[in-house]
Amino acid sequence: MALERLDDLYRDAILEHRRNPRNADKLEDFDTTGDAVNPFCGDEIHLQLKQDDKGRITAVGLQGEGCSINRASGSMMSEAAKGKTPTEIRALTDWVRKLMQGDPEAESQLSPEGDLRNLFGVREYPIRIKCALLPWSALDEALSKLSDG
Amino acid sequence: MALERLDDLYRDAILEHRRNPRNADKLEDFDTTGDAVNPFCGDEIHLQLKQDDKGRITAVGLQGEGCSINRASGSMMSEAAKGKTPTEIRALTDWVRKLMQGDPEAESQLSPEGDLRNLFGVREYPIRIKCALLPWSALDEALSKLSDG
Amino acid sequence: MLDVSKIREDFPILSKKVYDGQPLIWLDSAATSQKPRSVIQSIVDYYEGFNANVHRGVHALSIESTAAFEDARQKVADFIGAESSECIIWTRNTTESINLVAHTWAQENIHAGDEILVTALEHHSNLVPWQKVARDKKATLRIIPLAKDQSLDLSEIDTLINPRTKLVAMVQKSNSIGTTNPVKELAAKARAVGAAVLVDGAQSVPHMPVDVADIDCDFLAFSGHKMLGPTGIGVLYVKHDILERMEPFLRGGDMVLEVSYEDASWNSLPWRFEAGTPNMAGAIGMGAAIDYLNGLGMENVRDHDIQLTKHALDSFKELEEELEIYGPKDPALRSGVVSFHHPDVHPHDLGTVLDRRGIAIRTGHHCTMPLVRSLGVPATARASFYLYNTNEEVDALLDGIKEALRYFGNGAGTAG
Amino acid sequence: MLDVSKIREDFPILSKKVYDGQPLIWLDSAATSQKPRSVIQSIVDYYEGFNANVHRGVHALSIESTAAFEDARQKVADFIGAESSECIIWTRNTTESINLVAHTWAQENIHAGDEILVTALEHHSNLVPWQKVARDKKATLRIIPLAKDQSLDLSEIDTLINPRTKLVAMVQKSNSIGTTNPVKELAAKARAVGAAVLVDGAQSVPHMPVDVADIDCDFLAFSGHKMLGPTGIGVLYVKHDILERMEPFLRGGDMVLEVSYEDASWNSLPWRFEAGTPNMAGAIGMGAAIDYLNGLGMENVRDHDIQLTKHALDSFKELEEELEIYGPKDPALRSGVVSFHHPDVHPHDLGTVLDRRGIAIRTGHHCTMPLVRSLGVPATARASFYLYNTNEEVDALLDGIKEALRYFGNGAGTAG
Ligand SMILES: Cc1ncc(COP(=O)(O)O)c(C=O)c1O
Ligand SMILES: Cc1ncc(COP(=O)(O)O)c(C=O)c1O
Repeated sequence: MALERLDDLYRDAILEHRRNPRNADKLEDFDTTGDAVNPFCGDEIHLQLKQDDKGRITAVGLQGEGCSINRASGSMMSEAAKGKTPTEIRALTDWVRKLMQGDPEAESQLSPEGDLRNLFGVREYPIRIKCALLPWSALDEALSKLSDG
Repeated sequence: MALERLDDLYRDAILEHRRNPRNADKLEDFDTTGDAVNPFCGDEIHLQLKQDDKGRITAVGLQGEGCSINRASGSMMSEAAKGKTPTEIRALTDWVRKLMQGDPEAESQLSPEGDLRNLFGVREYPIRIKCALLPWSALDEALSKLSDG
Repeated sequence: MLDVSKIREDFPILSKKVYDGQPLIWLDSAATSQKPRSVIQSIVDYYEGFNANVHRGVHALSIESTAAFEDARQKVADFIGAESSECIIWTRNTTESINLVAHTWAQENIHAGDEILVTALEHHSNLVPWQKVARDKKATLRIIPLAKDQSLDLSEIDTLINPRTKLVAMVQKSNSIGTTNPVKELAAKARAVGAAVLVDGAQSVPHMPVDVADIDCDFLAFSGHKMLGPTGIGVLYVKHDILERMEPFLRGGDMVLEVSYEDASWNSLPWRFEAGTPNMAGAIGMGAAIDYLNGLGMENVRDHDIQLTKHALDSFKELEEELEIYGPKDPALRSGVVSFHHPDVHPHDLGTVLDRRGIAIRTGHHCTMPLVRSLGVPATARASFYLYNTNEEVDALLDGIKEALRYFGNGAGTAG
Repeated sequence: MLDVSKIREDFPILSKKVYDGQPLIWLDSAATSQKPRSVIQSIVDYYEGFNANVHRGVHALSIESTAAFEDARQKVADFIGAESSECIIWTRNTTESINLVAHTWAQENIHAGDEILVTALEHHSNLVPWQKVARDKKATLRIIPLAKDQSLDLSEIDTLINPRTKLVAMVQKSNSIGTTNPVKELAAKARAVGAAVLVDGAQSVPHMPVDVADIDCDFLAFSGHKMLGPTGIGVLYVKHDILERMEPFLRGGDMVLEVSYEDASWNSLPWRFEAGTPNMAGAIGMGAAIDYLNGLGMENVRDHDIQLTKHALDSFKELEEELEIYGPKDPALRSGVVSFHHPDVHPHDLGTVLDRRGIAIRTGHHCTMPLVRSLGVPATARASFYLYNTNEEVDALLDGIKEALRYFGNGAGTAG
């Protein structure tokens, strides 16, 4: 049954995040924002971040339009970013990118990042990797605008 | 032996005309001239015609540069044109063109035109047909410049 | 009527299995068509039997390849009712064909204040080149808008086509939603104001009888790869008396007559427009594709498209309440393509689910971004049909969509 | 050293007989090369196994064809030492590659009073486009002249390359007489005055190791069909920082990022320069051709050319008194091509005689009309060699020439 193999891509966690995206409310009070679009798919991401005085991300707002992969990736990202410093987030982004590119070292570190590990299956669908990475581009942009960025 | 088949193209008459081209001297006294070039081959034809008072061609001068087929065709043409009126020459030109294009009717009339019939073999070499026809283009041009043309 | 099961045997790829044993269901012919064995074989025969550079070669292979190459040109001319094979220029694809007109004819004939008219259905390839011409020449690009059912809204056509109009460039059959435009009627209106007419036949020439004399257009552009032919070969037809007066486009070998270090003069038509070694195998394969299509008959090809489209529209009624299907409802006015959107399943997710079932569709904007935006969706899912598709494949598509709805469909929507 | 008899088995056409049983002797590879089975098979595999439009397809076949297509691009990049596959643009042929530069980079960078420098050896494809740029921009086209042996006369080079020089466009290996030019040295001189460098690699890339980083050129153009690859595929390499700043050439599908009815923005490199559906099968076949060449080693390919050329020049000594052979005498400075003329036999007649013996050579101006004129003959006969040719074939050529001399040679000459 073809759909069984699909479950590798659309893991339960992905479907669950897609149905109940975290941090979807727009922040009215934020320190930086980032946007990313993929005109080929019509996908869009709009992101707001709030920091505490140590620079840690305390709140995330994420809205947009996109497929399940895009939306689940964004939702998982919004959870993972909270409580991290920009430096920690950059390391995380780096790991996600490497994971998508099939870097074996990144794969061996699959455990630490909670739900994010479920994005692993996307690697088998090269065309969907862009979908998974779009929210991370918005995050990059938001961080790059911070003065300590 | 490959050269035997070549004899269909390079008939004795063609080789003979090539060695001893007729009417090769430039006319100083002429009524019309025609030129034709084929830059692809570097071939050139320069033609002069003299008419009598009835319009018949009495003298032909033909110079140029080209391969055996071109030169033999020109030489044969210069002989055939002599004594003919422009109308008769046009009919002849028409026949030669048709012969080259493989027109069966033109083939059935192979006998009348003396040496010209030896051009028949060129039809098997499409790329060389242009060589054979170049002098006839010069002849066309020369006739078209005549007031009774 | 086409004998589709017999036809399918001619296409080696259609017996291919994807993933672990799913038979391939190719519903992406609007992007590119599959190739019958005769086309593939014609390319092999060329390379194994008489590969040689065309024109002016004094040896056997060059004579043979030149004859086959020019013979293919004649087949194209006959296929579209061109007045002569001199009017047929080989290009890489539809896109290059249209760009050729934009770089030559348009440079001489479009001036400040002139208008270029396109339709709201255009593929980027028949839109972006004209944006540049309009900008460079300070001309205005105008758009024939759409009616509610995505057919052309012709209510203002007599204002849109006016004495300032110098070119009407229009797609005959939309690759995005399948609409077939009344190009003959629009061409007549264009003629009446002295405008030239370019028809983008990328989807029409493969799918229905097209006759340039009947349409009375000045330019017709299409691609081999969408009509059973090889990749890398396209056609531009130009009306003879326009072509005679056009400046060359690309310059170099083969398109010249005489060259000195300072200057050059041009070869005769159509070679003047073909610079460098052409895609010989591509042209010969295109000839074989036309032979194949002629063997079936283009009326039959069109009718088969219409029948499949009708079957799809009928079957899709089951999902009527949720599924938005674009384009006119009458299969005679739109065929070969069914483009749709479901609010609960993003087209990409749908595409992936179908793909795993062996069903190849396209998702996205189909190179008609402004059109898809005007539909109010980020992307559509598009199934496109050709002479080898069956009703059963359409049924499999519907099954796949239903499966995807079960998988994703909880009213979660695609909007964030 | 090449194992030529093994190589020949890879080329189906080489066991072909022409006319009644003459084995084909292909001495016309400078016009187009023959194709090994692996290249032909790669095309068949593509059409029978994974033909699909590249980029953005969500289904299995499109993913596979995109991967193969981009993989071929990477092979090209590696083959010529390009810094990245982003610098590799697929075109139809060398001619289109050069025209692309003339239509984009040159439009922005050549101004009134500037100079464009080419050599007297150029193929029409690297001459006629620059004639137009020079005319349009009121720039001057200058020519590096020839020495007596048809190598470049570089005595005035430091005047010819001067601060007004904006582009040096030069052939690396002459298709007409085989001369190999010192492009690296000339590129260094061009760099010193700030001029850009375009190398026409149509004959060099197939026949010798070529490395863009070593030459330090900005543009390199070449064709697939001359290097065992399919027809209809060519390459333009552009140095990355120049390519980034270049405006697009052809416009339409695939080369855009975002399109509205009014405007468009561009896709990233290299796709920005590839409008419309590319020649997928052609690119993949080109990849297979490069695999084949890499398997042999380009040093070995070059050495084989040199060896054959040496053998030809040695053998032809027999006819030394009558036969004029063009180009430098040292096979290290010229290879792969022997171009000659006999006063008693017109090249066309010679070509026909050889053809009947199964020997394919080219006769005419070889798309270098100004060069052949400067030799003072209407045309030359050209035998060109490649990795599948043998000394025995060169001997057969000589026999054929001698036969033609017996047939025609009575001092009748070619001049009228
Ligand atoms: C040196 C040179 N430059 C340019 C070209 C043009 O190549 P193409 O006809 O593939 O565009 C050729 C081939 O004829 C050539 O030999
Ligand atoms: C209507 C239409 N026009 C133009 C094109 C461009 O064709 P190509 O990509 O072959 O240049 C296409 C195909 O995508 C099309 O469907």
